[in-house]
Amino acid sequence: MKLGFSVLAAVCAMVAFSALSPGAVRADEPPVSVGVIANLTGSDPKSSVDMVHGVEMAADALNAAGGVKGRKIALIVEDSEYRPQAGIEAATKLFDVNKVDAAIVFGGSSVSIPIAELAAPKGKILMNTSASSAKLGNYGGTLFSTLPLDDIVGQQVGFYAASKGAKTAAFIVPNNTFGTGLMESAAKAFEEKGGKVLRKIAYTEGQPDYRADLQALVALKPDAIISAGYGDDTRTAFKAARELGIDAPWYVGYPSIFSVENDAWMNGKLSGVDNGGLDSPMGQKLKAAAVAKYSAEPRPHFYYGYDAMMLLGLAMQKAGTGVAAIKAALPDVAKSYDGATGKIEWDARGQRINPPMDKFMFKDGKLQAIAN
Amino acid sequence: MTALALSGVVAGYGAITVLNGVSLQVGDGEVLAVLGANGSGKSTVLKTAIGLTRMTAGRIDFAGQDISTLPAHRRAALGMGYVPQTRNVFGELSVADNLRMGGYLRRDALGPDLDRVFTLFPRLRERKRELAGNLSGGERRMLAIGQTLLLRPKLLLLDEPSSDLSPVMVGLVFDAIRRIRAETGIPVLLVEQNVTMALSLADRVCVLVRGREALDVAASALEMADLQALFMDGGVR
Amino acid sequence: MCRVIQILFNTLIYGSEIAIIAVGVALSYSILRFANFAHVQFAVVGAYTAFSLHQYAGAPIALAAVLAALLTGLFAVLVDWLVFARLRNITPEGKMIVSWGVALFIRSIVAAMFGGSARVFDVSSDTLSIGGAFFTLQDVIVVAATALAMLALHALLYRTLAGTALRALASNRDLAETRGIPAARMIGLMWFICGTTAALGGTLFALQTRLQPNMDLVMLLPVFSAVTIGGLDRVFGAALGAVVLSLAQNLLISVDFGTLFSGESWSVPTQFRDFIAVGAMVLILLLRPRRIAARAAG
Amino acid sequence: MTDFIIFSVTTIAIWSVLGISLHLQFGLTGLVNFGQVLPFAVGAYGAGFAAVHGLPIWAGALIGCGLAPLIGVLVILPAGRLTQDYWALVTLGAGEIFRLAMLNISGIAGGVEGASVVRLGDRTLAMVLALVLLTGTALFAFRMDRSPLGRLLRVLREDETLAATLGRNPLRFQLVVTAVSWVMAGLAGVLYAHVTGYVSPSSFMVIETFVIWTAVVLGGPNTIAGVVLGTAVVQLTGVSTRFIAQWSHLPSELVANLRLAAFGAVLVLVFLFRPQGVIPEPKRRYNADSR
Repeated sequence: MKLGFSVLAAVCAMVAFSALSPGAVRADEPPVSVGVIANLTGSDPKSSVDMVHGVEMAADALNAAGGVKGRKIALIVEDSEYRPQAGIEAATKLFDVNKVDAAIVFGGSSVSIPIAELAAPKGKILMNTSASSAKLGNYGGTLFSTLPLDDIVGQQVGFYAASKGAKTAAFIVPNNTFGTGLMESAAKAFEEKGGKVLRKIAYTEGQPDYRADLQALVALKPDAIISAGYGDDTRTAFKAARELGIDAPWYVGYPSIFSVENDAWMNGKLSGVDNGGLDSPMGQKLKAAAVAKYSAEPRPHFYYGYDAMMLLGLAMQKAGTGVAAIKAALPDVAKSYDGATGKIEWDARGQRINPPMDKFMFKDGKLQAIAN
Repeated sequence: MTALALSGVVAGYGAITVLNGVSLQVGDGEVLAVLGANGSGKSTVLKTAIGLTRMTAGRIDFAGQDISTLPAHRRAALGMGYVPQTRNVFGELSVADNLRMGGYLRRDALGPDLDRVFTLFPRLRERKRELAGNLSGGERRMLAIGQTLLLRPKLLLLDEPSSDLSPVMVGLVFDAIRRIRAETGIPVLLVEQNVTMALSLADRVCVLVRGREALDVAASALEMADLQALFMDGGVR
Repeated sequence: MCRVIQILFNTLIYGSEIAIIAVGVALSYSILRFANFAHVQFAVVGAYTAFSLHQYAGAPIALAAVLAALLTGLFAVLVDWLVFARLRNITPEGKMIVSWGVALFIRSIVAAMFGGSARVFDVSSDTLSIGGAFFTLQDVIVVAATALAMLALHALLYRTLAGTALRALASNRDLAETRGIPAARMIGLMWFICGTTAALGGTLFALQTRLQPNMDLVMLLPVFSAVTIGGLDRVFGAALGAVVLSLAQNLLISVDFGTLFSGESWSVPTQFRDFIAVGAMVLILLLRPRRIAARAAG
Repeated sequence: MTDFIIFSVTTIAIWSVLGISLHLQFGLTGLVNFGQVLPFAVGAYGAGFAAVHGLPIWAGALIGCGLAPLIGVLVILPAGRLTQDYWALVTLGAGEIFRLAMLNISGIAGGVEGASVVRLGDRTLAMVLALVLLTGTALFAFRMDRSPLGRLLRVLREDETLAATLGRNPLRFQLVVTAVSWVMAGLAGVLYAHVTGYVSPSSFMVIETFVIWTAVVLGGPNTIAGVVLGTAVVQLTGVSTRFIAQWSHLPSELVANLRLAAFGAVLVLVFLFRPQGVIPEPKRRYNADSR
């Protein structure tokens, strides 16, 4: 019942929203279209939907402030099904039929890279909010990431674990580009500091339990577990570790996307490196707004989506529409933009440099920022 | 009074038509033997009577009502007991379970009838726990007949009870059929290849040629020459 | 030693989760002669129903699970009535393709209703330990519930008239009908059993992990692998197949082959779990085709 | 708009080749292949392997198209001993085994990461190549259909025992058909890799096989025109729902799910109401002696 209600409410909200926007532009020009490509279906669309919410929130804010040079921003959201083929289809439609200048993309590298391949020769702009494969650095100039690449976060996690006195570590990550990428850079950093990697476990996502995967750690008794992963799988992995009596502390990349399984057991045991800014006043304000609008606390991709849309909007505001103008303006507007994910600065590859990295610890039932 | 009457029945499997307008009657307490060459549609007559084929025209009456459109299990409920020639037992079920399935429709206890079946076929009692799939061909035939009897049928449809059996076994099976007849007087529609055995039991004989009855006479009036002609050239005299 | 016990525990737990879903695939195959890809969807529907009853209607989990199982049983009957009953006479391959369409349809509708995000049952369970091997109360419940369901199913199929009739139908459809067994109604019963067991399995699966519309894809391969190992049309063979598969998976990724042979520690990486499941399925099909072909023909 | 049309035509052409490949196996010999994505993946991974290991493009194409029929022969061998549905499970499993191997063995073509390959920059050229491939396979399949072999295969499909009594070993012909059709699918895979510019395991999930099946079943599995039409309808249904989503203003997540539901429904409805497909197989009479 409650469910039907929320669907109904969502439909009403969308209808109301869409009815409003043409009304506002009736006087002058058509709205500026911005594309969004995300896996709304397929495996684990949770973070993806959050990202879309972030984009919506930013677009609303921009529109409330008068839009881009008097034109409203209209979002066109397309599904990638987490399939490369559907992702390419979505991108082609956005670029070619809807004639958008820029698209904000969520999706693993298997979807993002083909889309980047498509966008680069067309000269279109892509805002990457999720894929963290180093391969995405090959599209400098057309692709901008609001999410720091795995190697930066991974390295920080590796150093962090070593700094806590861990001599041996085991790795538990999902078997995807994100997981294995972060694992490799964290392992390298950890070994650099004299640590020893006991075991690397890359699990298949979505399994009912990871007990068998974690089994070996019982005997190995690592000082630390270094990990990364999306919410539901991490929850299952924690459960397996707890059930197997593996008591080592967890040092993780992006703890904010983790789901904790047992608050008491996890208390003080989980800490990690995450993108900075989430705890900033800006981040806090956004969080409150998101909770009010979507009645759920947003996960990090919400902020990456928000920043991506905001930057695009500001760049268009500054330089007007037109791909070349936006591209040129993007790094500039970023300089003065206080992002929800901290200060945003891009290198030539369109990847973030010196992203603020904060450390968080799970304590008293929630993640809390801790001193470096 | 007829127990079973087929009138102008056209039936077959899928797109293939096998019976091209068969009409025949089984009288009360009568044994009608259906003879015919291979492929003349003998077995199809039985399958159509019990409702396992696709019937496109004609009418079947049993126990005073039109059963043409009833599914097989409803015909069984009316008292038609069908003993197929092949695939005549539930191979994955024990002999005991096979017999239980014979009495599926009955609400009363099977006990006394089971005893009758075991007296008729003592072999079945010995092999009660065995899977029916492990029985010999003869034992399966016995089980199939026994199973059918538990239905307390008002009419028996027997499909080539002698086929693929050793002469000794054929004797056993036909003896059993005779005993059933003697005890119950139940009408039988018998399809047979073994003309001698069939004639030893039949009151009347019907010969099928290409899916149509070509001859219908009392068994005593049957002339071997006619029969042979029908078997050999399939011609109607 | 405790490693061995732990492996056995893990085998039993994962095996149970798969087994209870797999039996239905075998049951429907034995009677209707096609591999029903939509079967795992009943598990998804059952799990979501149980979740809704528990979370929104406030039913205790056990009650929610039982109610959801019964409702899903009816749902399976409905699906049959709408689709499969109308297609009884097409080829087995055709039915397999149709079942895929049904699966896709149900999955998408579930996703549209509940959203693609995962949901979790709000249960926590404590760790127990026997001889150095760890498991949780939830595991015990999963294994016990599966065992109970198996016993109930066995009693139904082997001790009741209706169950024997179902087996008779599987063995020889035409003969069963001529014995007065109403095939259509029995097939309805069969779908009900399939829906019920799958829903129970899905709920247990979700209790252990989470709910997601595409959890069917996670279960599909191990379930079909288990059924194939046991022989597609053997109900309890499927359950045994699930345990065998689970044992193979747990053994292969737990045993340190490196230490066994050369001293350097090396095990099969755990991401090969699915690989083992699919590999086992294909291997069984390739190694024992004669028996399978013979049974399918007879 | 033109680019989008070019893209759609290219996609339809490539998937039509896969459909025709499936048509040859299923429509002609009745083989139920639930792993049609396998030769497609093998072709694409040929290109991926070449790219990762610094081999020229033609070498990748050769590897892809050479390996596809070889694997096809391996997969078809048990078909002689298994019933159709069991064999279908073998093909399903074989496709997954290949995908999981590519996913977990990073040395071949990037593992989880996938592999970048040379992308055909000229989209019109890509479309023309796809259309040429489609025309080629269609003509070939058409010839095969009408050849004495094709006629024999149809007899085989209808009645294996009859075929056996004709003194022909069905497996031998199934082998020939599979090898030929898997080369086609392999070629489609190579082309797909170079059109996309990237090869990754997630392009070759089980679901792709069923997209192809939906198209083939929808169009009518026994005619080549039907296959192409079915593929076009499936692709355009997918595309059109994107526009419906945009115009209807329903939540995109909801529309996305309903689109997939529509695919499932189409598949079921076709079986229920038009089992012969949109374009049915023309009735032909065969004389068993006219071989």
